[in-house]
Amino acid sequence: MVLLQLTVSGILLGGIYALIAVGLTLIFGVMRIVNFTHGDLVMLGMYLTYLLYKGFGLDPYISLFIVPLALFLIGVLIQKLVVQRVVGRPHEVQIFATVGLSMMLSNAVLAYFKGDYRSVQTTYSTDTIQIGPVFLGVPQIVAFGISAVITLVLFLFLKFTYTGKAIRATTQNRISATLMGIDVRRVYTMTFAIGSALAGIAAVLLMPLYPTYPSIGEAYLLIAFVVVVLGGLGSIPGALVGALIIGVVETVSAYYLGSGWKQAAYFVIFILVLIMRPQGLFGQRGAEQL
Amino acid sequence: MVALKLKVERLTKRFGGLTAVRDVSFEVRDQEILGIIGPNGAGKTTLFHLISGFERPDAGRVFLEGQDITGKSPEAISRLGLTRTFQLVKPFGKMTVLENVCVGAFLRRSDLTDARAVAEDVVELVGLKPFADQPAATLPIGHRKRLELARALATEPKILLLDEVMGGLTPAEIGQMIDTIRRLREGGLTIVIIEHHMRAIMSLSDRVVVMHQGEKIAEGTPKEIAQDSRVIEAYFGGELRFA
Amino acid sequence: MLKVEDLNVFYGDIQVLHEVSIEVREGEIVAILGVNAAGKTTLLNTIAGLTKKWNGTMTWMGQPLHRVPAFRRVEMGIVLVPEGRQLFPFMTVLENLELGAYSKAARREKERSLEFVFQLLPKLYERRHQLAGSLSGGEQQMVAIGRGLMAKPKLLMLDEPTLGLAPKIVHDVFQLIQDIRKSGVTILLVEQNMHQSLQVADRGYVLENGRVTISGSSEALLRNPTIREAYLGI
Amino acid sequence: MLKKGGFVLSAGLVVLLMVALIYQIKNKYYLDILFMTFFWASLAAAWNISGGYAGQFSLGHAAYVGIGAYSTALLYINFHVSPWIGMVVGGLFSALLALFIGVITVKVRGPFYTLITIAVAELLYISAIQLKELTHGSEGVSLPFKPGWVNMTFRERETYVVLALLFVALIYFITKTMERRRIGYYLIAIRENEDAARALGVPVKEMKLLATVLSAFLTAVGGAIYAMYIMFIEPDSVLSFAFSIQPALMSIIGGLGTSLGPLIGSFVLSPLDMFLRESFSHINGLNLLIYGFLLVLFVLFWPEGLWPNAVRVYRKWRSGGVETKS
Amino acid sequence: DQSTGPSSSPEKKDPIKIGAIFPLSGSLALLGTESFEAADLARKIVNEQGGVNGRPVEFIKADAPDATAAANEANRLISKEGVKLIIGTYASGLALAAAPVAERNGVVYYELIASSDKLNQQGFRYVFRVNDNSTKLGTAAVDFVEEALAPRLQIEPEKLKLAVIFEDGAFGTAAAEIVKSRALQSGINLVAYENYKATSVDLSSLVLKLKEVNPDVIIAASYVNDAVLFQKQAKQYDLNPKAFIGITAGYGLPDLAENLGKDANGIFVVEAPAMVNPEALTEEARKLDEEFRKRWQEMKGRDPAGHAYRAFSGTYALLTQILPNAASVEDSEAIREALLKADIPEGSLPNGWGIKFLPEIDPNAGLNERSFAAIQQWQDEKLVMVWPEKLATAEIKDVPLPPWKDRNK
Ligand SMILES: Nc1ncnc2c1ncn2[C@@H]1O[C@H](COP(=O)(O)OP(=O)(O)OP(=O)(O)O)[C@@H](O)[C@H]1O
Ligand SMILES: Nc1ncnc2c1ncn2[C@@H]1O[C@H](COP(=O)(O)OP(=O)(O)OP(=O)(O)O)[C@@H](O)[C@H]1O
Ligand SMILES: CC(C)C[C@H](N)C(=O)O
Ligand SMILES: [Mg+2]
Ligand SMILES: [Mg+2]
Repeated sequence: MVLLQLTVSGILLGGIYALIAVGLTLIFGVMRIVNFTHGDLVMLGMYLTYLLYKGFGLDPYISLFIVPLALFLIGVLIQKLVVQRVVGRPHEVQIFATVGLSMMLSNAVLAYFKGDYRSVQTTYSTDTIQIGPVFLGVPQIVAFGISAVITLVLFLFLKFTYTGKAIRATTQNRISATLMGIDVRRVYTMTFAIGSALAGIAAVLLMPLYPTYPSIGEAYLLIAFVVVVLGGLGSIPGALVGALIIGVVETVSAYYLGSGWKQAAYFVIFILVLIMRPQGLFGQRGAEQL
Repeated sequence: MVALKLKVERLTKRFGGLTAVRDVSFEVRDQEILGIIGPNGAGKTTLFHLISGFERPDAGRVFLEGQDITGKSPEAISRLGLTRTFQLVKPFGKMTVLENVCVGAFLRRSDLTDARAVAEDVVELVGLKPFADQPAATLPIGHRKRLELARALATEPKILLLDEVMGGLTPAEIGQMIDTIRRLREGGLTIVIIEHHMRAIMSLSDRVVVMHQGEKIAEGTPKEIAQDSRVIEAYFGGELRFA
Repeated sequence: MLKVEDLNVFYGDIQVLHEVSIEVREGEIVAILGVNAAGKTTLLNTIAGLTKKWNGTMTWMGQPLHRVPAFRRVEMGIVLVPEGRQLFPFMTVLENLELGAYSKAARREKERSLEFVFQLLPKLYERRHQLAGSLSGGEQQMVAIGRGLMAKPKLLMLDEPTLGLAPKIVHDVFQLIQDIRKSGVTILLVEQNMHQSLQVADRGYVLENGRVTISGSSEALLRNPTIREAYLGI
Repeated sequence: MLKKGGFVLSAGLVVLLMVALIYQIKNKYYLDILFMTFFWASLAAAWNISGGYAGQFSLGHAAYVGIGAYSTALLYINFHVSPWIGMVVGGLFSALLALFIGVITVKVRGPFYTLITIAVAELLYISAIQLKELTHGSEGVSLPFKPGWVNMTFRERETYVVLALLFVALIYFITKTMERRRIGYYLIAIRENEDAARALGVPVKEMKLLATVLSAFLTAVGGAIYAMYIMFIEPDSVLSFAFSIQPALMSIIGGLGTSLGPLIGSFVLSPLDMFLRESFSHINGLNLLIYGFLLVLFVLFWPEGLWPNAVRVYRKWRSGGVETKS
Repeated sequence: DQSTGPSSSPEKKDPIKIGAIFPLSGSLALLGTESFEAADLARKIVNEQGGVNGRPVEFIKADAPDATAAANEANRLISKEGVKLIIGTYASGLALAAAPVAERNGVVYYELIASSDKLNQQGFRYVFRVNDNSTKLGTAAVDFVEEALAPRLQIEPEKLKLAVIFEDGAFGTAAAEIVKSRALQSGINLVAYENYKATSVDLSSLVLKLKEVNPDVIIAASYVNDAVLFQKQAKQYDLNPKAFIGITAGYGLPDLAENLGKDANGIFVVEAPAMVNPEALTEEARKLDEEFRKRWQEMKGRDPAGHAYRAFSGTYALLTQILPNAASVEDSEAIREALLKADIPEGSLPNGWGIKFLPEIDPNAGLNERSFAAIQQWQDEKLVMVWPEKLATAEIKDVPLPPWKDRNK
């Protein structure tokens, strides 16, 4: 019985991870920019949601139409000022440009907000639906639903639209993409901005559940990387499935091994998957070596 | 028996539903130059992968000087004296040309001074001397092919597998390259060479193996091959042409 | 149609092309010849907009190309089939070809272009669902050419298109080049296969150490004693 | 031969000179800065052997720092084993872990390798917290202050600084020697293209393992020196992501895969970090904001690193402005 | 060692420099900053009153986001700034790194907030702690369960089911361990003992596990983020203990109610006393307390919490009742003497503490035996003192804690 509840809780938790991971899979998985600012983008989104709530009394679900837009613009800015200049550079250069950027973002917020914990209180923050013996959190269900929809839309977008193909082509060979008439710079900007906007959506949906603070990005970053790699680089359905797996692994192992060990469980799974199936669960074989 | 350098026995390699190499056997004698020709996608490069240990065959064996080397790692095979080049060149981009070649030379020389000496000779031999100190990443395609050859030579192999090293060379340069390869053979090397350049293949090879859709469809002296109707049909497209 | 004057190109501080001037007129096949490292690829790349540091003038149909980024040039009809294939390895042959028709004008003609390409290169039809990265060297070269055609070029620049192709296909490619020209596309061709190139080309330029040293009609070049000795090895 | 002797001699002289200088510094704070700089330089240089030369971009070296520090500290306080021995034991444990990681990751490349190393370090961090009986958990291990050579504990800070200096010098010497030998060429070749390296007979697996194991061993020794200097270790310090990221960062800023790069990186970043903290922490996080900003600038404008850039500028200057094509 | 500062005969007006190490960036920044502000407020008030022996006090502020930085900064303060006295650091991990540096350099280290018992158990001569340690916090928690809750719940302590949950850092672990051993001594039924990472983004499994064992009382050592998260998820999964006790840190901060609203009500907090019953204070302490509350309200717009009281009280006593008695404030030996001599009765500090440091021979050398923890409760989204009675300003309410569906009605 507990196992059923744990699984359901884990799947719902996975839905939230998926939201963060889908953005990262676009930036890291598809475009191959190792982006250590992704967690901080979520953090910025959460603070924005908080400010809108505090300043204008906006319900987070209304901010859903504002925050992602703002994050989109922030994404454009980050891309133009920093990321564009490290595209095509070795991974280590990207890692450190984004690590530096991440330090800047979290400490700028710290300087301004002084590290206090901020959260929004909605009437539905702790609402639950009970189906038989199983409890389902309402904000979690909303997050899960949106995450599933986004995953589907993004998947179709990348697979079938010309823009989606242009994005994939750009990853695989930038020069050739240019020679096809693709505006590579714009593709990068778009992708990074969309990825950031997705982080924004995740942030909004997290806000009714979790408080935010300047260094919260770290907590999400590693999980997101784990999910993206587990699911298979650049695979959108992979990000969803990977997130659900991690979510369930987390709740189940936290229950049986103790909360202190739960991360250990998914790191072990992560390592095993990478060793035995480096392309991840849904990834294209060999594509991980681009 | 000693005269037999390389023996390939019924090699087969499948990729999913596609059989890239099917049941291919041939032998290479000491100091021989064996040419391999065949249309694009015939399985030539795959054959080299199988011999040099980069791919594991689904069936068949490879013998180097009588020793079974099937399934051995590329580095072990190279140590035993068989070195190959890559059709799609793989330079060590950030190293200079000379350093690239030194990596090869280190296989048999443990000291830097010795290795450099070997490398310098080889670089000169393939005509890359003026570029010796340039990072390999900046070389144009023709020079990269020469670099492939130079690195392989620096390992001082007994048998050398060359995969289209003449691509991108002008006719005059091809002439020089033919001379170089001849001299290498005279120096004691056994060579297997994949090339689409007919003049080169025909003038260099002692024997030629022709592949088509993964299978060996003919083997013989260049002359015999040039008259084989199946070869002409598959490879030359109905009429014989010498570029 | 395309006019390049006094072009200098640099990689960092190293100058690779020196005062190169060439011209391509509508409907022509023009060949660029030269030994390894002469700067042929660099010239094509610069026309396509891929090199960063250059000066001189380039005009396309009378319009200066100075400030036109590479991807715009494709829409203007300047299409390069690059050296070394440069496919999208984790996309299928079909997807590669479709991306060739990325620019707006080409996109409209996509279906017809596809048919044309498959007709010209039937091997590609057989392999259309295979990932481009797992094709043999020669097959990849065919995809590259096919992809270039999908872009509906006005000027098609081919950088060593027969590199690594079997004689049968080489012959087909040269045939193809002539067919393409007949369909109204102008061609700028870089080839090491001088004999055959000059047989299909109308005119040619010889690059040596980054400078144009000889130019003229194909017949003249084929007769030129320097060329016969240095390049044709006759 | 003569050249090599000359190198050893001149390096020895430089070290001696620096030791003499260290004893001239009267203010202990500068000794502290100097120690931290040498300490980070040693970690960076050790990291560089696998991360820079062999292209095994690890962001999990904290695991080795932690093993080195914990082995030394625990052996010392529980069994009175001299840190000099504990340090070697820690080094060997680290080497073993590195061997294990190396074996399981033979086929893993690029950012995936990096992510695995992060995961392994996290696993160790979690274990150090949870296995309280062994590690004292989050409360950490405090080392007693009992000065003496055997205890590797000194009253004068100069001794620690000299110790760290000698350690850096040792790693530099190892790297420099490697660079002129087969192994150096092989490691770089592997980094540039594994397949091509294998075709030339480079034993890729063994070389990578050798580099990682050596790097891990040296890093653990660095961790031991750190533990004996700070005299207090806890998972949040020696096993933190910072201990993984700083050495890599310094190598990159200084010049990846060069023998001098990591040292230069540390000589720029360590004092900078301490200076910023001293000068700008009146606003929370301002020092780190500036630090992050400078990192971004460094990476954007000198992506190959300070040392390779300096070399290039110097060459250009010497050849009279413009490089000419040969 | 003689360093750069003004040496031989200091002018009367020369400021007295004291090093102040706190985590001002990184994950501990929130509480670190607030603690520094409280200490700094004490300094300002003292300076307004004419300083120490007529000399103003100056803090040299140092940021220590992690243990390495704490040690480095202690080094800097001592060697470069020449301070003879360091205050800090709020977090146990930082205190344990900074204190040995001070000790080795013969500089006095005066801890205001950090709780790890270990700080006083290493035989240090120069390390003092004015505040309550983990033992005092844990003991107070269990005492409260035994003496106040068990009777009210009408459960024998031996039958009472207790669950302990704690963040896995130095603070949580140390506090939980004490609770555990004290509970076992009292024969209380320990049904769960679970740790988790303070940065967790999900605690549902922990909640479910507790639900399975259905404890009467839960004791938690948490920071803010995890405290808020736990309570929200406890509500979602309808986990209903009869009483909930948080140990200082997260549960003792106004941030808890800011983030939980009414859902915070009813939670007990083991905390350094704050806003105690004025009856329990000396006349002087009462006045100072009023001043502190007023100034803090002006500064922060809210009441000071336990750790702010710790920092303020400890600093104020140091500057007004200890340093003035030192033969020289430029000599750490003299400062140490003054600290050991101090004998300030309970009720003299604004939070009701007194000061008497344990002598060097004691296993807890340097620990203030007159600091203690007390119990507060969240009532109407505010923290009020409820136990022990002497300090209490309000009655204990909501025992047993109503189930979630009936709360806030
Ligand atoms: N990894 C792979 N996965 C799937 N198919 C492959 C793979 N490698 C090669 N092939 C297929 O195997 C066939 C043989 O390829 P190979 O590279 O050996 O040809 P080749 O004779 O060298 O051709 P070319 O002259 O064009 O270089 C080709 O059809 C190719 O598409
Ligand atoms: N990225 C680069 N950086 C520095 N130098 C370069 C770079 N690319 C090419 N070069 C140099 O420019 C010169 C011309 O190269 P280019 O590729 O244009 O020659 P090419 O005539 O196309 O030769 P090939 O026939 O071998 O393809 C060569 O000397 C080459 O080393
Ligand atoms: C909040 C404080 C009372 C305890 C502090 N967090 C420590 O680490 O000791
Ligand atoms: Mg091939
Ligand atoms: Mg070229």
